[in-house]
Amino acid sequence: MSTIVSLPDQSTAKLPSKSYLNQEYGLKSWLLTGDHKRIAMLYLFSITFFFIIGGVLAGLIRLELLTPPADLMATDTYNKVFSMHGIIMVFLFLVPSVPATIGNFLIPLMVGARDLAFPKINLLSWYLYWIGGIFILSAMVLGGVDTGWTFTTPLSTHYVNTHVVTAAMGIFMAGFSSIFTGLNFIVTIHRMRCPGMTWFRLPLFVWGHYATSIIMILGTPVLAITLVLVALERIFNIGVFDPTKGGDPLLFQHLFWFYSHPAVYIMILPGMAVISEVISTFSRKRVFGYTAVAFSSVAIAVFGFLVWEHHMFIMGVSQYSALVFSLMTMLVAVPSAIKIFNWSMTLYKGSITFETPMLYAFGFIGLFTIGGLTGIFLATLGMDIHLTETYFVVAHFHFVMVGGMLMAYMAGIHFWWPKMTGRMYPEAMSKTAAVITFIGFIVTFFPQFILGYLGMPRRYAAYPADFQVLNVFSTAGASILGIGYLLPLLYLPWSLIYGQIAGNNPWQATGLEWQIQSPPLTENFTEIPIMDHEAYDYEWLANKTHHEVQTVG
Amino acid sequence: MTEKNISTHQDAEVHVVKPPVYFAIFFALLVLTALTTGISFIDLGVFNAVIALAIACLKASLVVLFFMHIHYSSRLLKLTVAAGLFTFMLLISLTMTDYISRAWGMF
Amino acid sequence: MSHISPVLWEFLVHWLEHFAIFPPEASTIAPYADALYFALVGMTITGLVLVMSMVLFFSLRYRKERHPEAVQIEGSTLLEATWTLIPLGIFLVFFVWGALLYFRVYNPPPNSMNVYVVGKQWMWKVEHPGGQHEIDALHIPEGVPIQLTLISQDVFHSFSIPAFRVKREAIPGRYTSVYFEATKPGKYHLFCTQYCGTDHSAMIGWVYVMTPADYSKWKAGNTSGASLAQNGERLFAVMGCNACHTGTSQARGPNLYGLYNTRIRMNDGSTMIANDAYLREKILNPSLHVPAGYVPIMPTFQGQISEDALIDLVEYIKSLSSNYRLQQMMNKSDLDSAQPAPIGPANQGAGAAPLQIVPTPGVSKP
Amino acid sequence: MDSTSIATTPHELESSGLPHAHDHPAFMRHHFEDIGQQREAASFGMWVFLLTEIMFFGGLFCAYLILRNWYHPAFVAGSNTLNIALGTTNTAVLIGSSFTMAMAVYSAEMRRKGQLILFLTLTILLGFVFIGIKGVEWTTEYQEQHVPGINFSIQEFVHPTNPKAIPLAPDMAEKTQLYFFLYFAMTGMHALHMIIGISLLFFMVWRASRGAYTAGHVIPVENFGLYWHFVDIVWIFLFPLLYLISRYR
Ligand code: HEA
Ligand code: HEA
Ligand code: HEC
Ligand code: CUA
Ligand SMILES: [Cu+2]
Repeated sequence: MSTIVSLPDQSTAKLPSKSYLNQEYGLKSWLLTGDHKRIAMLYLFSITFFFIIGGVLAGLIRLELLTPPADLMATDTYNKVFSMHGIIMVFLFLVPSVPATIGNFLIPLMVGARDLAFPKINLLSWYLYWIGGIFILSAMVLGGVDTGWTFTTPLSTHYVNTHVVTAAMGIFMAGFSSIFTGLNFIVTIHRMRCPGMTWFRLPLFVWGHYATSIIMILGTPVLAITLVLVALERIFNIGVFDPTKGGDPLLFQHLFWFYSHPAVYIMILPGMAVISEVISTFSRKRVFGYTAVAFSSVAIAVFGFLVWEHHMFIMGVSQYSALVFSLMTMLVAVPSAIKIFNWSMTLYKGSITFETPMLYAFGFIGLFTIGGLTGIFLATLGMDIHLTETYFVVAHFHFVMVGGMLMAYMAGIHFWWPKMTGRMYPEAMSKTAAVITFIGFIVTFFPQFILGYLGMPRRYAAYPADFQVLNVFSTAGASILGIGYLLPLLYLPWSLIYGQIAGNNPWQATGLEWQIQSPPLTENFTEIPIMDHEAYDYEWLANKTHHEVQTVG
Repeated sequence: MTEKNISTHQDAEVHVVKPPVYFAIFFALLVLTALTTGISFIDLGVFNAVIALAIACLKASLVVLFFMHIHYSSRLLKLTVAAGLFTFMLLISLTMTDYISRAWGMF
Repeated sequence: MSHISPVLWEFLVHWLEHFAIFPPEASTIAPYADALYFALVGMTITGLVLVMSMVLFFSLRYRKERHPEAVQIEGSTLLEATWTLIPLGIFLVFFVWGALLYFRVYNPPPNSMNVYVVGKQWMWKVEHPGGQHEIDALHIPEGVPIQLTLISQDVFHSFSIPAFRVKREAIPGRYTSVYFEATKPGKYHLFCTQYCGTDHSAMIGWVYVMTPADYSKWKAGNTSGASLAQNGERLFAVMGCNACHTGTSQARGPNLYGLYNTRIRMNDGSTMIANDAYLREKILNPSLHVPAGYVPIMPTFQGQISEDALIDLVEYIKSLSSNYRLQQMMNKSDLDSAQPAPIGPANQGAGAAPLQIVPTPGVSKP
Repeated sequence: MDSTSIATTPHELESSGLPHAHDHPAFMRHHFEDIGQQREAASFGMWVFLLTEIMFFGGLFCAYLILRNWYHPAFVAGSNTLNIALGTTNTAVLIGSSFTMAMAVYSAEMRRKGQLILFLTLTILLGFVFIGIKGVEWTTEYQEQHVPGINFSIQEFVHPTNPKAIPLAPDMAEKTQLYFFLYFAMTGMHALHMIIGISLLFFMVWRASRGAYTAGHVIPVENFGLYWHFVDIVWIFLFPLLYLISRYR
């Protein structure tokens, strides 16, 4: 059972005369579209916008931390900056990053449907996203929020007088946007699969998004109601979360983390979904242990609901319940390990090429392994006492979120860029960017582990001079990282016009989405396909050359 | 799965529930409402709460099963309802592990 | 090196002087935490090396030039089981290990010396039983097990001493506690690590670990004259507690002597331990738990009393172990408590005499 | 089946944009394969939405349960000030509206336009009755100064006018505020859902009068029914939790 798949010659490729991009013209045709591909592009544009804002805020954080005293900005300003950085990056960038862009674009293509089940709701969710974004931006412009992205009560309810309610409502809206995305995905995956597309023929990308959607629809509403309670408590001066009025601040923590822990899996599962596709394509092999990888996604989603208290270990929760949650956290880490090992094994006896997405995927595997294993440090009760609320935690979550998800997102964007736009990105440039990002990342965030063990607390505008050297490293790294992200921001738009024409299946991948023209037609398939092979059937692909798909026109 | 029944939407036949069923459920719900109010006037200790919640669950199941047609629906929808209840129970019960055992071990 | 500009040079020197990659180990907890840490680091390196060597080796060995034909492999249940069970086993070891340390840090041994810490925006107020108050500093003797009892007056704060590898949140409305025993005299960082608003990053200070001799000197030199219990005694009178808690059988409120750490029966049949948390709760929300045989007529003092004062009251009630002292208080309104109290902790109030509560190093081993 | 069946080239693409030729009702969305798929997707979608609603109210229920266990006497006292007769009536009214809604779905399925409009209108009416009664209750609570954050007073609980009520100690009486906050949050959220529902019902009556649902396109009615029944279920739990439990202690 061996297969040779070679990349097609792109010099003859032509852009199709008709595609979702040129079906209709004008702003209105975009803003009122029901086409999942166009909505994906709208999202792509929007989250990039917010990523730049969040990134500039990150730059400000790092600049401030270059020197020990709070000299670049006042402590209050610094607090607002990192709060906004966290809020924007989490709710307006990372949560929708892969699902709302790549997922939105691909899920119907991958299950063989013409669109998501509810196109109008899909559009609605984009508008909700923007309403949320505008709320959050106005909170920022009107004077900021300084509660951190975690809105710890009673600080957020009774002790600050910044725009907490505005920001909370923004997150509420963004939350509903993500609920609707998840709803659409679940229904589409259950109900819209083309004939022959059984569950175990689905690409792992779809499994990953299915698991993500479960968390989105079951977790997000709890965050929504919690934020409503915070807002009410502020407005009416009540005390469900305030001990002096009889409430319990830990109740807020419970409700908040009931969402926000599973939410970190919203922020990684779609990334893992991307990695499965990329690794398999560039080693020309089916994913090793398909079922294990598929079920581990669902396991992460389900177990992810059982571990939230690990964010509260030292906050005075019951020690016995801390035991339970620490144990559960150890369990939830196992499916991630399963995935990592399966991807590594996928390379075994493959025929590997090192395209840009693959480089990002390697970055993902390495960095996520570090990030994930440092999560185990934090899940270990006695260790968490020392590490919690220090830069170790900051390093942990940037490793999983930036080193993991953001790398995966970049991998995905590069991987499907030809499908989305019909054009290739510049190869050498993008490889350089991938390497710069990787180096920048390590220099930025690795020192933070050491800082954390030294005890440097997070959310500090000013810090003792002992910590400066490592902070300088970190800031220097962030500058490199900034360049790494700036490059794609420049060459991807450039490639829209000057990029090489990609052809239908530039990677010779097996996915259904690669068998149609790039960019696809508005209705995706002229005829609903019938699936007769598994997701990663390279033999089928190798024998299929005589059916090479033609583009329109 | 064979090629024939691969399509996931073969079971689209709609079961039309007849008015007598609705009437019966409506009546049962009214009776249960009266019952639960009535019982709340009798002092049963902890059982007041237990019975009130049990009746509420019964009423809710009647509504879900018949008014909302889950009784006649596909396994998928039944599972969906179960998933919702399950997650809700997780929220309650795991939060409770903290609240119940906070005072433990203070000996 | 002369071509390096002097400014830059100065910076470099400065940095190198302030450079550290590992915090000092200054408590009995620290070696345990560090051992766990290195074990975890070991696990991470092993895991990372394992994964990365697989990735590297395969991508070199099976790169397209060397291996043009991919071999399709379905998977392997045996391998899946291996990499499910081995990481699981490793993680479980850390779970148990970590849990042991956690319980050790958060369950202070009974013989430890208690220091109260009140967090407020944005400072730490430390209260020693002998009445010494400090702000943003903590003086402790070396070699003595110490329990911090923390509470916050407003929002969450977190009391962190990296050199001891311990930290605990001070939360509003409830006491929390943490235990450690310092091993090396010196001056260590003290941070507030839970984000608490504007000046969070200024809520820092120093922990001074002193030899027992130095510590006694410090204590004597810093006492405010009245121990916490003595302050509490005064408050007990000022707030009118003694109007009801007279300690006599006709009193409207229960007798509080010897109450501390006993098990009391409530009027709903349950029982509770009268610990610090219970005493504090009684003063703020008296009707939440009512002892059997009483009606909840005790007024609430919520909002009328600061956390510091609550600590004084709690200390005072803790120190009551016989009728004797109350009688004395009833009779004399001046706070001359030079009379030796009969037993145990009650004699903390003994004026300027050195406190008895500090166990000698030999006795203090847990 | 061979791989040619993955037909991807648009061979006979009409400019009309409708990708497939076979007959289907006008209300069918073009991205569905057939009407059965559309119907299934729609009702499944609605159920998934209701899942999120469960968790939305779930957070409130969780807060309620915990605080109720902490401050049991206060919650009992607060609960005892509610008007049980009005509460029971409201429960009956809401159940009634659920029944009329179920009948509306039935009428739509039977394609009886008049009957459908009748039942939808009845549902609206009962919805209004519910909101009305709720409004009366809220007004009473306002008059009794039980609205937290606006005019709350613990007087009633410390010195109850009702001779049978057990007076609470002031500190416990303070905690009734939490009860009422949750009471207003929960009933308010519920009423908000009702109001949204009623607005949709008006729209549906208008559509129904134009014959929209009686030509086989029952999905909107059915889905709305699910929503309405769900709101009913929330009340079925709110009623005992807020009004009934521990009347007698
Ligand atoms: C994408 C986001 C993401 C992901 C995926 C994770 C994944 C994990 N996280 Fe993380 N976490 C965050 C984002 C994320 N986290 C954020 C944002 C915070 C801070 C929030 C805040 O306070 O602001 C946080 C905080 C946080 C804490 C609280 C810290 C504190 O405040 O005290 C804890 C504690 O348990 C934790 C644990 C874990 C664990 C165990 C995992 C596991 O899922 C990881 C599993 C992965 C692996 C284990 C790696 C793969 C394994 C192998 C390759 C096997 C290796 C081989 C051998 C061992 C032989 N995280
Ligand atoms: C998706 C999530 C995400 C992402 C992508 C990032 C990205 C980055 N983050 Fe952040 N971060 C969080 C989520 C994220 N972060 C969260 C949740 C917190 C906690 C907040 C809280 O405590 O409440 C946090 C907190 C946080 C802190 C701790 C603040 C504190 O506790 O005091 C720091 C400090 O170094 C930091 C740094 C960075 C850096 C350098 C990047 C870089 O990766 C960013 C690189 C990107 C760019 C720079 C933008 C693209 C480039 C350009 C547009 C070019 C032009 C710009 C410049 C040259 C500046 N982040
Ligand atoms: C109006 C009389 C009154 C005053 C004033 C009063 N108490 Fe009490 N106290 C009581 C009564 C009655 C009880 C038992 C019933 C209850 O718990 O409400 C009680 C119970 C207690 C208990 C619990 C005793 C046990 O056996 O469990 C403590 C501790 C206590 N009071 C401390 C104080 C302190 C400290 C003050 C002053 C700040 C104070 N009381 C003021 C009447 C009073
Ligand atoms: Cu106090 Cu941070
Ligand atoms: Cu977590």
